[in-house]
Amino acid sequence: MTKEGWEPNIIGFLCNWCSYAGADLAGTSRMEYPPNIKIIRVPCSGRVNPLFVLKCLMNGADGVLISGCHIGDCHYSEGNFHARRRFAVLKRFLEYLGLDPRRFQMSWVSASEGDKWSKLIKELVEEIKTAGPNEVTGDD
Amino acid sequence: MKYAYYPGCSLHSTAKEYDLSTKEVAKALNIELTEIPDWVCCGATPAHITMHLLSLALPVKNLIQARKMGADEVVTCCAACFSRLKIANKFMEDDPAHREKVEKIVGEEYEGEVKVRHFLDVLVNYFGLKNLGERVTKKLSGLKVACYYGCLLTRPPEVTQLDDLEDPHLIDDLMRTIGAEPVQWPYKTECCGASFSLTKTDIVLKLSGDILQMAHDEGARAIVVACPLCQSNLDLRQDAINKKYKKNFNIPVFYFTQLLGLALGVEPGKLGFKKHAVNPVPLLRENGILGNL
Amino acid sequence: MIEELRNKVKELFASKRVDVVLGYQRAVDGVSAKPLFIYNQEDAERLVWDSYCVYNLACYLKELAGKKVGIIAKACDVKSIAVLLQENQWKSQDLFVIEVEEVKPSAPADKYESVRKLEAKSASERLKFWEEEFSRCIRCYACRQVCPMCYCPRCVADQSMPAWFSRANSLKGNLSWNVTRAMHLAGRCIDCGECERACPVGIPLRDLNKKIEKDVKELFNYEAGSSVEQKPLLSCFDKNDPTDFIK
Amino acid sequence: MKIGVFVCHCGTNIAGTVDVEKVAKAASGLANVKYSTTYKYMCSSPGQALIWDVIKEKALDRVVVCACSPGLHEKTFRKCLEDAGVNPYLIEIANIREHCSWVHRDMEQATRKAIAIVKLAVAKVSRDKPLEKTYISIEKKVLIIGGGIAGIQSAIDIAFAKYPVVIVEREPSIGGKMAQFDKTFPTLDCAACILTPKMVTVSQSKYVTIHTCSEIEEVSGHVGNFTVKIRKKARSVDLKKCAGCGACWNKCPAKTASQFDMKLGKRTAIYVPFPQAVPNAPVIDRGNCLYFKTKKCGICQKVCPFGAIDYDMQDEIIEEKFGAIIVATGFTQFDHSVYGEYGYGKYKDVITGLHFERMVNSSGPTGGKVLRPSDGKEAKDVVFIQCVGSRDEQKGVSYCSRVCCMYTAKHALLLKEHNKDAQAYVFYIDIRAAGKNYEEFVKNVQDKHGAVYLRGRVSRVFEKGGKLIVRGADTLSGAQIEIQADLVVLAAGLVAQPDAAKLAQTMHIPYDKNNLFTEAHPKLAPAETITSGVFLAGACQSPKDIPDTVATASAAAAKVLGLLVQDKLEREPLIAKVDRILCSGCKACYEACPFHAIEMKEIEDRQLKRKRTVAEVLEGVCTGCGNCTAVCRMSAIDLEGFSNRQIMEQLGEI
Repeated sequence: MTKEGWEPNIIGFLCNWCSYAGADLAGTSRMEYPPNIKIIRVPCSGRVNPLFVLKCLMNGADGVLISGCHIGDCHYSEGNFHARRRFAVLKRFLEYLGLDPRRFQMSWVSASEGDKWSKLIKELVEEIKTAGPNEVTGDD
Repeated sequence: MKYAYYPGCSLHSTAKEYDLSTKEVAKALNIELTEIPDWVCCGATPAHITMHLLSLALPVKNLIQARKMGADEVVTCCAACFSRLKIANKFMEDDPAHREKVEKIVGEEYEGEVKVRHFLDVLVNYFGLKNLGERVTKKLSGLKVACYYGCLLTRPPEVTQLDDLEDPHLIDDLMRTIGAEPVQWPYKTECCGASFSLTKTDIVLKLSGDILQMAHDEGARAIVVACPLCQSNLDLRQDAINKKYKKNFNIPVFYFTQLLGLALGVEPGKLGFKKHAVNPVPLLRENGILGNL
Repeated sequence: MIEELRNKVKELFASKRVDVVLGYQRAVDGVSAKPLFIYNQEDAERLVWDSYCVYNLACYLKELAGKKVGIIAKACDVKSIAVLLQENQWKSQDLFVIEVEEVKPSAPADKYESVRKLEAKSASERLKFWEEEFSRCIRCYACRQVCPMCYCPRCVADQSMPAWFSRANSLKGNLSWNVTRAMHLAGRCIDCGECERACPVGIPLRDLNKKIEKDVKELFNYEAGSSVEQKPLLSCFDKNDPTDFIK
Repeated sequence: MKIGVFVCHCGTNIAGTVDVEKVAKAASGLANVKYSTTYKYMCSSPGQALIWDVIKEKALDRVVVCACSPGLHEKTFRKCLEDAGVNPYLIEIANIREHCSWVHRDMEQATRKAIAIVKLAVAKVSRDKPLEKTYISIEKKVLIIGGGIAGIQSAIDIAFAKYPVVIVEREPSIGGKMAQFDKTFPTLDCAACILTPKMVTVSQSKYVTIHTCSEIEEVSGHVGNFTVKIRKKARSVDLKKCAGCGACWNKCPAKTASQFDMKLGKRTAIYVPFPQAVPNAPVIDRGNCLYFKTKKCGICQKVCPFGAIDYDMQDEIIEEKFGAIIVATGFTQFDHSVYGEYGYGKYKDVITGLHFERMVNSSGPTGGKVLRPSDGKEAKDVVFIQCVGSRDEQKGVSYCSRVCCMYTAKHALLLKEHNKDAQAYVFYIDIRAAGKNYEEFVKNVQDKHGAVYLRGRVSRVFEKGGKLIVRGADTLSGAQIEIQADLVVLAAGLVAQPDAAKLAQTMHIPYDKNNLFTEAHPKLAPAETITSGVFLAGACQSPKDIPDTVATASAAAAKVLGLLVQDKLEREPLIAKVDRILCSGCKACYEACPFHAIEMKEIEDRQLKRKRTVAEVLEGVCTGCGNCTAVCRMSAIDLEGFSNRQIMEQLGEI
């Protein structure tokens, strides 16, 4: 399955207040992790439209991560509750269509969890590596 | 009214009179109690302090037996049996992990579907005090009693769901219905020392002694209980308490079913008064409840 | 029964409470039924009601905004109307719902049987299954046109700034469209089945909708169209919503 | 479109791991990028000057800065653009330090990733739109809900800055719980002595209006422009006419228990709750007034020299506009009647802390004597039980009420002061005396005033022989203890007002499982709520003692003044916006907005020739979270700065 020299391409939607800051902290603390994730900064995990996730998967992303504040910590108080419900539905649905569950994941990472962020990405990259490249057949 | 009846070990031995009087009362009220065939010990305290799973599996075994006889409700009289059966049911209902383990042990599926009732509950809440009052043939007027509930009847409240946690009143209500006078006293749910009776008797002498003292101080002539261990500690140990603390208590300790039996006109000889350490007959005579036997 | 229905409709016109009433009439084949737009008392004579009246008449409400409408509604129409009221598409004073009892074939023992069967397959089998199904999609959007809930002024499928997904009749485009459609119906689809009936290539669209219907029932105890007062599924939350899928 | 890409070395922080020249070169090949360069420290003055120069020279209209996290210098570079005459919102930061050079070691990999990050930023900036800050007007008047010490303090601070304040208080007098207290810990000032002057200050301030016997009926609008309906309940006494002479209440024949004195004393049906009440005018308690009960009395009306009694007075609803609101509704005492072990509230001689406050107060119902309510005898042995309702997940609340340890210590001391022969026993779980001079105070009560502190819970209180037997555990000695007490004082915890949740819903502010109002941030915004323009003061947010209450009240006032001094309220333009043509009016966004920042508005659709409803964003209220955009199926609502086009453009580059 794995192509020669293939490296996972992962897109992360990170809320500005917790997860993005957590990823910043991983940087400030020089916590190394693999370079396979590209980050899209959003104000809140609640900003993420399910169609964004779909677009990523159709555009060849091997994995998509949505990361927000822990429950109760949302800067906007409720955004992550909405995101949780929304993506619980999407996740199950995509898996029903045959998507490998590893390809679409969600996490709560706080601004003080640089270590969690770096660990999370290491694991995520490993998981996607085992899952192999996302081969959506057909062209656009 | 039909129920499966779980007497438990005490009612077949030390608390025989509880068993006798319960059956007599049930008979008098046309409540059909059918003893669960081949029942085993509920595990009581020894099981749950040694092995949690065993303390669930034993009651469940009995409840499954009850289910097999087609019963959906089990009646028990012993406070410890009541507590253990209820706790087991709660685990089986709410905790799938425990349920799975217990089902493996007993080899059958069970989800807490057989309900457990204390005989008190059946009498007060199902048979009804009004109904009961109508069948009283002999009022126990003038008999001042302290109704004593002990630890297990109401605790833990989320499991037992029987009576007011801190100020239970089911036995008081019953006593009032049959004409006795329950005294207001604060020791309804104090501990009697329970199974320290054998291992550290001194503790029981102190705790049960305090209970007797309080009952006495508040003017009670007798104590009414719903637990075999409470009865045994208060009754059987009364002599030792008197000796140790230089007291002169002479307080009979009845099961509520015994007094109820008297009020319903059951022949006194069938209620097991002879099993008491503190002879209750003089008090009953004094109050005109018993004639000269 | 039918006379009673006709009289009810006539009464609506007589009291000038409606501009139009939606019902059913006999189709040209003389057996099946097709929708009927009733504009006056005489039209009411053409009304029929029997087990052939299957269409969800709530679909036609989209075109009748601004009018006062009477509608003959069986169970699924009633639910559709509940969603439309919940979503502010109609005001209850503009709708006169005449509820009728359905002459229903016995309901299947398990509504979600087909969904469960698919769920039981492996991920790759499911992917293969849906890829085959979606490869037939011709992007005619009949599923959208017929759906009572697809009332967006301009569907995202037709937008270009941004273009949410490919409009080409490619597998990616088809997959995207069908995922989008199903997600946009989450907590809203009342499973009237019109989309599947309308699909000219026979994609089992209801199995998409029902999957989400089943999930939201399991996850959030939510049922579309069960009350006008409930908040839209994805516009509300419960603090105890499942969280186990989140790292 | 002319995009400039500026790659920062950040010394070796970036350049040490990322080949910045290669990044700049790669960037120059991207669509619409007209210029790219690198510099050692882009955020330095010369770095900014470089950007300025290039913007001018190459007529750039958009900029990407590849540097550190946007949290650090996004504002710096926005300013730089603005100075160079470019709209400050036409910039994107590519975070190639925290998210790249600092977390990767391999230069080739890191460079490749940095280029990918720049691509995303260029894609996004190409869809950036020039945005203008928005401004909203401010009604320069403040509403304070609750006239306890918190509300009073906020009012004083705001009035001092000469802004008008309206206090809405539901009781007949302001003063709140503090007016009921005797002395205050740890200094033992008399509560009335320090509260009364403040009550007088607000009552005499020309900037403060006080509505007593009043409650909030409805709140609409948003920061700067709230519209509030206030229900003024019929007092039956005309405040304009009444002089507070006392003729009425001295003659009133109807007596009833005084709530102010915790029912330990009596008051008349027409009454002022306490002598220092503000306003100093009585109110008729219609439930107990003979005139209202039987229509046969009317004495107060007859004796009033000012004709101030008005039996026909009706409730009145007034509507006012406010720029900001301070919620200072305080707390209530935990109801201990759930504790069977303390007698379910049935023993007369088991009282609460607030009862004790009234008792030791020299103007209180017992004239300052500690008497048993059952028989009026002086209490000698008094047992205090702490944590009643507090720290009890089974019967009470899980939190610590924070003030009970201190007020109990104070009570123990006051007991001794009032009766030298008295003995205080205190059952406690832990002593929490964190505060200036608090620990010292408790120590003093133990050492100098002989209060006996027993660490343990009380298992039972019962009456025997005219005494209360208190049985508890002394966990330090491991012994069971029985005390024969004359009086038991329960340190009942502080809980939310019974109607707190309802008020929170009216105000659109969140509240927790205990119905305490939730601050915007537990550390960094303790006086704010997430509803902009609504602030919290005092114990309605969490139990607080008087110093903390006053501090939060002043904090809320400072926040409010910060708002009111603005001519117009500046709002970041990164907020939601509705495209009416695409909007179906389905209310998905309206329901999903955590801030109630969306209104449904009826518009005339000229094309359809009919009215229809669409969503509209309240610019002053929207915080830019974007939740609305994700629930909008027709993408009619979008978020400026993180728009669908911007993000989709980025996703096109992955």
